[in-house]
Order: sequence, then structure tokens, then C-alpha cells
Amino acid sequence: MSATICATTAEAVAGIADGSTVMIGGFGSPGQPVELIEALIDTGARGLTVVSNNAGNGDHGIAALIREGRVDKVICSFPRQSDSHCFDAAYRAGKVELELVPQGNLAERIRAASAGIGGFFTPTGYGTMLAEGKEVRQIDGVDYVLEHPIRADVALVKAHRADRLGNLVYRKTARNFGPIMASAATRTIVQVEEIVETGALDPEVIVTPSIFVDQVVAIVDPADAEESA
Amino acid sequence: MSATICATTAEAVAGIADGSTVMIGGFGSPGQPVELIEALIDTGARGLTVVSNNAGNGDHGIAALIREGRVDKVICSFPRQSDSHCFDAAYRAGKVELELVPQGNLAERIRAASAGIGGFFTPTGYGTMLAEGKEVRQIDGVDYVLEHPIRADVALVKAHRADRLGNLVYRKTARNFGPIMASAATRTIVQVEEIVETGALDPEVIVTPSIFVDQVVAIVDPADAEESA
Amino acid sequence: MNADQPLTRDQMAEVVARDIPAGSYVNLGIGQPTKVANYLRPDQGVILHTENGMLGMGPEAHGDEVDHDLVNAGKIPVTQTPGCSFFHHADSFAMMRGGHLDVCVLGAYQVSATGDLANWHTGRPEDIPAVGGAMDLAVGAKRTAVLMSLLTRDGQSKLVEQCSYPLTGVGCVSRVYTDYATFLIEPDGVHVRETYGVDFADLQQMVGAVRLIDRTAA
Amino acid sequence: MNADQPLTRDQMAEVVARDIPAGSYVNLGIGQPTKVANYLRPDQGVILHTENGMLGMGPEAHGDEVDHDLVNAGKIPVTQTPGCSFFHHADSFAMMRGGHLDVCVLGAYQVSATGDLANWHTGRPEDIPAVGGAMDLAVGAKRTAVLMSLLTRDGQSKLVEQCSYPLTGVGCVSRVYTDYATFLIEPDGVHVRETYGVDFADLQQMVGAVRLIDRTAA
Repeated sequence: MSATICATTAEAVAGIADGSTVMIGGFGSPGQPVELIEALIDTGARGLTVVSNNAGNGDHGIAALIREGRVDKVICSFPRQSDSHCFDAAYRAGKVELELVPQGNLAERIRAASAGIGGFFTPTGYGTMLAEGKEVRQIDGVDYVLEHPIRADVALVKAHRADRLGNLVYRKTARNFGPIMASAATRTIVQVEEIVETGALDPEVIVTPSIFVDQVVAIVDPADAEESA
Repeated sequence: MSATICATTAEAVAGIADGSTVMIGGFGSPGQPVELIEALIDTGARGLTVVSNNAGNGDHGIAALIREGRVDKVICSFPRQSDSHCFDAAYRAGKVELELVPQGNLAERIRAASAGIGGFFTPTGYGTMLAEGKEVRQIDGVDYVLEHPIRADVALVKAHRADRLGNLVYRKTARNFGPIMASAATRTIVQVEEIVETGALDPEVIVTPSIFVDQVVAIVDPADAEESA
Repeated sequence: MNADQPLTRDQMAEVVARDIPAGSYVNLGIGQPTKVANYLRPDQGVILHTENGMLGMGPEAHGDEVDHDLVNAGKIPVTQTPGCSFFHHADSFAMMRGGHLDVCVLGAYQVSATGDLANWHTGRPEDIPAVGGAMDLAVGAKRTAVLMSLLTRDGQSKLVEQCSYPLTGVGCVSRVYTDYATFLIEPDGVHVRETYGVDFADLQQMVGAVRLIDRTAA
Repeated sequence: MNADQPLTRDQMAEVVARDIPAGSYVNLGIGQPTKVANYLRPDQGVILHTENGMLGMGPEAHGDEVDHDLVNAGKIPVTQTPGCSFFHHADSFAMMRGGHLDVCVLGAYQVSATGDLANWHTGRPEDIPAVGGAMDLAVGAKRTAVLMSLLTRDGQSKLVEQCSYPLTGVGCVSRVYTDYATFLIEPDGVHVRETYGVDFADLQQMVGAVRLIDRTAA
């Protein structure tokens, strides 16, 4: 269904239920939708499962969501960073569960959810502790592990520009998980730096077609997750 | 390895061995690399397996390759068209084998080859004669069929522009199978309407990164598969 | 409409169009269902998908509008609309298979009482089979609708207990639009929403073995 | 070079760089292997991939060059080169997993005589595990090389019969660049191509249980 242009982040994130699985874009700071995450914190939603490459850095964005006790579980590839103290503390205190997934399997499992694939055989992780208990199979002489899709109720994504239909373009390496998360969640909420008229984006360069987008809000001067005060 | 800019189509397709599996881009006429196919015919290569959405239309391109008796097997989704007489005749004469694959499974199997996926569970085709003999599995209440990657020795692709490194952009619905075939073959040969200087294509809009491209040749005014004489 | 006459092909397309919720993303397959586009109102804001890699497909192209790189799934030249986008085949079919389309409308040889669809192959050994995107479309959309004449040329119902033609998909069809009635396929059976030129009793006789549930008064 | 002294970290990076064929697509992981970029010659035409969605990555960015939307896998600001391209994470890892990269260079805690790699987890229960793209890189490239010091701080060989640390990948490493020697892991065993500051006999003693094959004269 058509996307809605929202006036505020509060309007964009309204109605995210307790216990939701929430995909959050970004690879570290680039692409992390800090303003949407802060609006999510303001809703008071709890018991969330967060799917993201990292588990937050500094004191804002995902880090704040964890610090405020809203997250029961994190599915990610790289929680440990020099400034991941919010996650580290919650994890060591047993307040947050961690499902560690190799980064490419994380991306492919999200992509599988978006593409209606029920499972896939990946070579990544075969023979390691991250494949323990999983089905394995040798196909044409290569050993694979069976992995399943990761779906989400909501995706929070940061893009560069949207048109009024919800078509998206991204900027440089801030693209990262945005396009696959936008297409894997039941509801996709996007913050962009600019909303342009429909038809202003070249159809050849649209990265996320509007079909995947539900709410769009413009944040003219977004905070950097590492620097925001 | 870096792509080579070729002066002629003959140079671009040189060395394709008898018995090769050759992916050929296009959905009907748009995206079909007619000039590369004609150069392939000129090499005399035989016993080919062709992977393409269609099995040729009119008398040129894939149709000519089949008419000339170079193709032992076609893997495609839609061989039967109003003007697919070359395929029809060869098929009815028992000269060419057909593996019929639902179009989305064809695309996903090609994509799986490019992505190093050993197999995947798809809902498409479940319970039909095109899934007979294939492994099935119910996952989270949905019935799936296990499908395997389709790899190729060579891909022949038509794009719009290339830079000198081999980065590609496409034009409208002629994009279709080009990007996934380019990334699924051991060797990818591309015809474009224009070769531009490296750096002239916006890095945000490149659809096929140069890593997937081996040979590029410019065909300034390419024939349309339905119209070429 | 509970019409006095069986619907024409154009009227059937109009009924389908009227049923599509505003703002939907829709795939109209190839052939007769593409007529539905003619009856979509601009204020419905429906966005058309074509399997060969485009959202926001416009009407058929004529004259100078024709661009050989811009065709629909039937390989007919089409136009583009503002806000359209292009993508490759794996992405296009991921969009379908992943359940992102709201509505898909397909033709059919037969539909079963439990929503099985047969629309790709006659099953005759002399015919060269061609499946295209039919099986992907059948299972991919949130709602798969069929648009077909109710009867074959020799008067047999194409709504059947079990398909005799080779299947395209299992249990995938939820609505069937025909010249004599609009059917809703639901877990408890086949409901008749509207009839055209026949009454419910006539219709039940026409479809024979499939037990219908009358909702025409609703 | 069969050097008189063990190599410095910079010299090790230089040996790796010299070994990369012209025109290769290369991923240098994070940390020490990224130093290899400093020793690639412009005429080598090597194109760098970074897992977070870019081909044609340039050197680290400084001052006004810094763009917060343009970082490498270590989240350090970098620059772009002419002909670079951006893509999303599924495409980036498909590029890796699909075997499209010619060379990948990683650090390691341990490498086994059959090419098993351990580089992601100490195995200590008190450590928070983080894997990132390590397992994908290990299995994805046409050639996976390791760049590491040969010995641990307490003098144990990191080239081992069997890894005691948790594995990153099985049988994936084919070259190991260290300060004392360059090793080639082949089906028939571990070959020594060059030694630095030690002779073959010294080296065999340093690595202990792993039986080495001398190819330094070749």
C-alpha cells in the first residue's frame, strides 16, 4: 500500500507494539536512523528484538535503546566495539540475549525474508560454533549450512532522499543494510534528508522502490550516531 | 580480474568452447545481445546449453543460434512465442532438449550461483509437475521446493553504457536478466551502446560493478532482435 | 452489480478494477487481465508492477512513444509513469515471491474449489510447454484473483472440484471473477458474492459439483 | 626476499602486496592487513572491496575529505576512486560468498596445516563474541591469505596442526605471510616459499609439530 509522508518522527513510529522485532539499518554510524530510534524510545515500546549489524555505539541510537532497557534480544554480527558500553553492560548483566550471526548470513537471511525464500544453504560458518546444531549438507563437493529467513515487524531505515511515493536513494556506504531491511519487514519506516516531488528521482537510480516503504519522515540535518548530543 | 575493452565482437567472444553453458540476457528482444550471439555463431561453437528467459524469437539472435544447430539444450521459462519457429522446429525434431523453469526460480537460481548459495527453498512450483522429483519441505506452515543454482561458463549480456573498468548501467526494462547473469558466469562478455571514461558513471547508479565483467565491446547502433535483417 | 445479463469482458475487467483497494501495488499478468488497467481510476492511486522489472508501468505505448527497451510482460511496448522504477529480474521476482504485491490478476483454464490454479499448460503432449512467471505470480501476491469466463466453449464449468489441467499453484486463488458471478474462495468453501444474468440456483447448476455458498444478499 | 632479519609489519605487508596479481579485486579485512594497501603500486591496478558495500575504495580520508557516509569495514573514513561503485549488504556479501574476489587478506590467531582459520573469537567465556564478516571473507575469495606474526607473545607457533581457538572457516587458507616465513598451504602439505632471518631447519623447529616442505630454493 502507498507510503505516507509524516510530519514528525513520533507520527512515523506510532503504533510499534511491545515485543516487536525491529530491524535497524546502519553499519556502525553510517545509515543508522538515530532520530527514528529516539522516537521509538519515546513511544515506550519494550521487549523488543533488534536486528542490526551492530549493537550500538556511543550513547545514542541503538545504544540508547538498549540502555533504556527496551531490548530483550539482539540479532547482529558485531556487537563488540570500542564504544559499545551500553550493550556490553546489558549483556554482562544478563539483561539482553545475543544471537550472533556472520554478517553475510545476516544480510542473506534478511534478503531471504524479503524474497519469500524459506531457507538456503550457505557455506559461511560451516564447521564453526556458529553452525552448531544446524542442518548441514554437501552439494557438489562444498559443505553448506542451512539458514532461515529473519523477518521483522518493523524496519527503521535511513536513506538520503525519498519522493512522495516513497521511492528511496541512499548515499555512499550508508546504503548498507537499508535496502534489504526495507524489503524484509511488514512495516518500513524511513527517515530521509530530503523529500522530493514524485518523478524527480531518475527511475534508473532508485534503489528501494516505493512498494517497500510505509512511512517517510524528513530529518533535514540528521545526527551522526557517534556525535549526537 | 580487470575487464578488457575489445575492438570487435569476434575478439570479445573468442575462445568459447564447444559444450559450454552460455547465459544469454534479454526478455524477448529487450536486453538480448544480438551482435554477441551472431559473433558466437561465427566461432562455430557447438553443443551449447543456453540459459535464457526465452528460446529465441524471429530469425536472429538466440533463434539463429538454435537454427544453426549449435544448441543441445535450452534452460528457460517461456520458449513458446508467436515467432519462436526456430526453437519449435528444433524441439519437435528432437534436436534440442528443454528444461522448463518458472521465471522467478530461473532468476533466483541464477542469483544463487552468483551469490555462492548451494540451494534454496522456494514456494514457486510446489505441487506442480515442474517440481516433480524435487525435494520438498514445509517450513513455518509454507510448502517449499528445493532448487539449486544454475551456473554458466559464459554470460552474454547487453547493457547501455560501460566505463573502461567494466562498470555497467542498463536502460529501462532491458535490464532484466543482465545483472544476475553477469554475476553468475565464469566469464561475462558485454555489449554496450557506449563506452565512457572511468569515473563518468555516478558510483551510486552503477548496476553491475566491474568485478563481474570480463570483456566489453561497443555496438553503436545495436539491432533489435525482432527487426534485424 | 447483480446484473441482468452475463458480463462482457470489459465489464468483468471493470468489476475487478473496482475491487482493488486504493493505493494497491498490482500485477495484471498478460492477456485479458491487462484490460483491468483501463478501468482503474486515477484517484485509486494503483501502481502497476510488470515481472520484467518495473514498478509504475503506464499504458500501452503508441507511435512516437514506443521505446524498444520498455515493454510489459507480454512484450508489448508500454509507457512509464512519474515515480516508476526499474530493477533486475531477481529483484522483480523477489518482490512477487516475497508477498509485497497487494493484488495479482491472472487468467485461468481452471480454478478448484480450494483455490488451486491451472493456467499454464493444456497438458496436451503435442503442445510445447511455457510457464513464464505464472507460477511465481500465483503464489506471490497477498491476494491472487482470477479473471476468466465461467464456462468452456462446450459449456463445462472452469470452477471445478479438482483441476484436471496441470497445476500452476496450490490453494493460491482467493477470488474468481467471471461473466456469470464473482466468487470468493474461503476456508469454509466457495462463496458467491454477485451473480450476473443468472440467479444463485442457476449458477449452482452451472458449476455442478462445487457446492456454493450464497452471499449475494449481503 | 630471503631476508637476514625477520620482517617488520610493514615489510610483511609489502610481501603480500607484491604477491597480488595485477588487476585483482581484493578485500583487506580490518586491522593490520589494511596496511597492504600502502604497498600496492598504481600500475598494479588493484581494486579494493569493502564489505560494507563498495568497490574501488580509496585511501583513508583526512581533514576535509572525511565524509561520515563513507567508511571502511573498520568504520574508518575513507575516500573513493574513479570507477568505484556502491551496493547494499546482500549484494556485497554475495560478491564475497560467490567467489568473485581474487584475493582476501585476513589476520589470524591460528592457522592449521590444512588451512583451517581461527581469527574471530578467543574462546574465553568472559569475552563478548563478535564475528562481523570474518567467516564470509574466509570462505569467499578465490585465494584467502593470512597475514600474522608467526609466534604468540610467549613463543608458541600460530601455525598449528589443529586450531585450539574456535574456527572461522575450514580448509580455507592457502597462504600465510609471517615475519619469519611465507607458507603455501597445498594439498600435500605446508610449503615454505621464503624464510626471513632464519633457515629452514630453524623454522621447522619454531613451528614444531607441523611438518614443513622446503621450497625456498625454488
